[in-house]
Amino acid sequence: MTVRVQTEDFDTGFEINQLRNARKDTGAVVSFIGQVRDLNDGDTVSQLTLEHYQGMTEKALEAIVNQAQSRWDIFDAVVIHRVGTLQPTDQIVLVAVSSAHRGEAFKACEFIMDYLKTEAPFWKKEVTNQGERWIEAKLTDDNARERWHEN
Amino acid sequence: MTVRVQTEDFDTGFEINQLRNARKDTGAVVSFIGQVRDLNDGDTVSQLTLEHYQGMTEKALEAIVNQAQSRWDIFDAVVIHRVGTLQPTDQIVLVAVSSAHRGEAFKACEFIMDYLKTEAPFWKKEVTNQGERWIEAKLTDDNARERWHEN
Amino acid sequence: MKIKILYFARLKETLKFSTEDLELQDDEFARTLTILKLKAYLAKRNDTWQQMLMGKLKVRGAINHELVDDNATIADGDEVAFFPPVTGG
Amino acid sequence: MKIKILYFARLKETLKFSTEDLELQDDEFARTLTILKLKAYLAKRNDTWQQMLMGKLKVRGAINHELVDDNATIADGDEVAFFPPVTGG
Repeated sequence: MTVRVQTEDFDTGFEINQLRNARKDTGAVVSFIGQVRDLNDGDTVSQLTLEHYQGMTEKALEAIVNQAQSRWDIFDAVVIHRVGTLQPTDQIVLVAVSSAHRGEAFKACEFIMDYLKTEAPFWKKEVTNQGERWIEAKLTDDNARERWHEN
Repeated sequence: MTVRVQTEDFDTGFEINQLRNARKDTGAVVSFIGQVRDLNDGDTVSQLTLEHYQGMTEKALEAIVNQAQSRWDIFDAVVIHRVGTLQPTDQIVLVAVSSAHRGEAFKACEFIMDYLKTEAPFWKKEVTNQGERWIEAKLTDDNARERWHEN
Repeated sequence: MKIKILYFARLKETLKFSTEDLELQDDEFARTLTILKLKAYLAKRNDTWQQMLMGKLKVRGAINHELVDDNATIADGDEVAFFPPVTGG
Repeated sequence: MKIKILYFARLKETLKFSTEDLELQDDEFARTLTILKLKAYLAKRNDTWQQMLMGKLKVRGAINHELVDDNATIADGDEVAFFPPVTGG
């Protein structure tokens, strides 16, 4: 498992290839990249700052990946999350999961993202044409996480 | 939309970055990579040959992406599928989808893969320690596609 | 009536045909030709054809690059293809 | 009893505190300290604290890097954190 919290950008192709080549019985790699949008709630975004709880963040991410590994038959997972000040189209987060078959990798990757959104201690503040503001947590993110309790 | 059938390998990082940077309101890119496993049905695989129906393949893939675009609010999609002779850990297929939010991109990407597996005219023949054999279609792939009719 | 037929994967390999042009008399049979009827017609060639097209093997058909079912009608000039269930991805 | 408290995001910004060490008398209150009790205790400092910790804002708590609910018990030496619902990803 790889979990990193960093200010630097990451190289998605490199990370995915590492996962791909780690095991010759890997058949599927599913990845998610989240990036800064230039638009949020109808306002133009010029900058996004990510704060986190150093010391807890990595532990929370590792706990989420461990949960995914216990629920699905996956080989490995990489989670990289950036902090600090970012601009529109900058990458924020990469989650990549490898497995023998695609179904498990898709589920585990989406599960990790849904839990990361609701349980990993990151907070976003954006600069828009309306001024600075903290981004509010979304009910849709809570709902996305709740789905995973059903099955 | 980008749909390509080719013998050459592809650069996942490049393709994903193209999608990421095409629109500044892109918030999510979900991608799937399928690759040759060194193991299938318990036998060691040394080589895989992919045949396809030139003329129909691209049309079938485009129809699948069009369906995904009509069902989910996605921005763009890339599908690259290799044909010819491949070795274990060689990449076979890339499906990458961009959207504003992650839920739509996850669903569309998995939908495209499930339909590709059951409707795009590709056939795999593998060389194993038991000799050469055509890979049989899997019932689990039919079931994976059927899920999408329910909702 | 003239059609083109393509064979893929296991079918191509066993029948030793990848493509053929078929000319049929313009009679009732040709005018009501379906995928199933064409399979049955080709199956009469010999045991191998019978086995491959009307045997246990599941054979899917396409007309002019569109997947179709056994009842789909074939018209003059069509490109028909026969192949096993697909296994890409 | 000594605990460390951390504040994040909007809480940190408004309270103008990112971290503090809090010493409490080792009495009944301290021995039965929960997240909710600690919030109420801190809220007495002034209106801003009251508003941020016991107002409309949803405040989540963590003890020693684990998300917990309002009833979780706090022990001597614990690191407690208060923050708004998370918004990463």
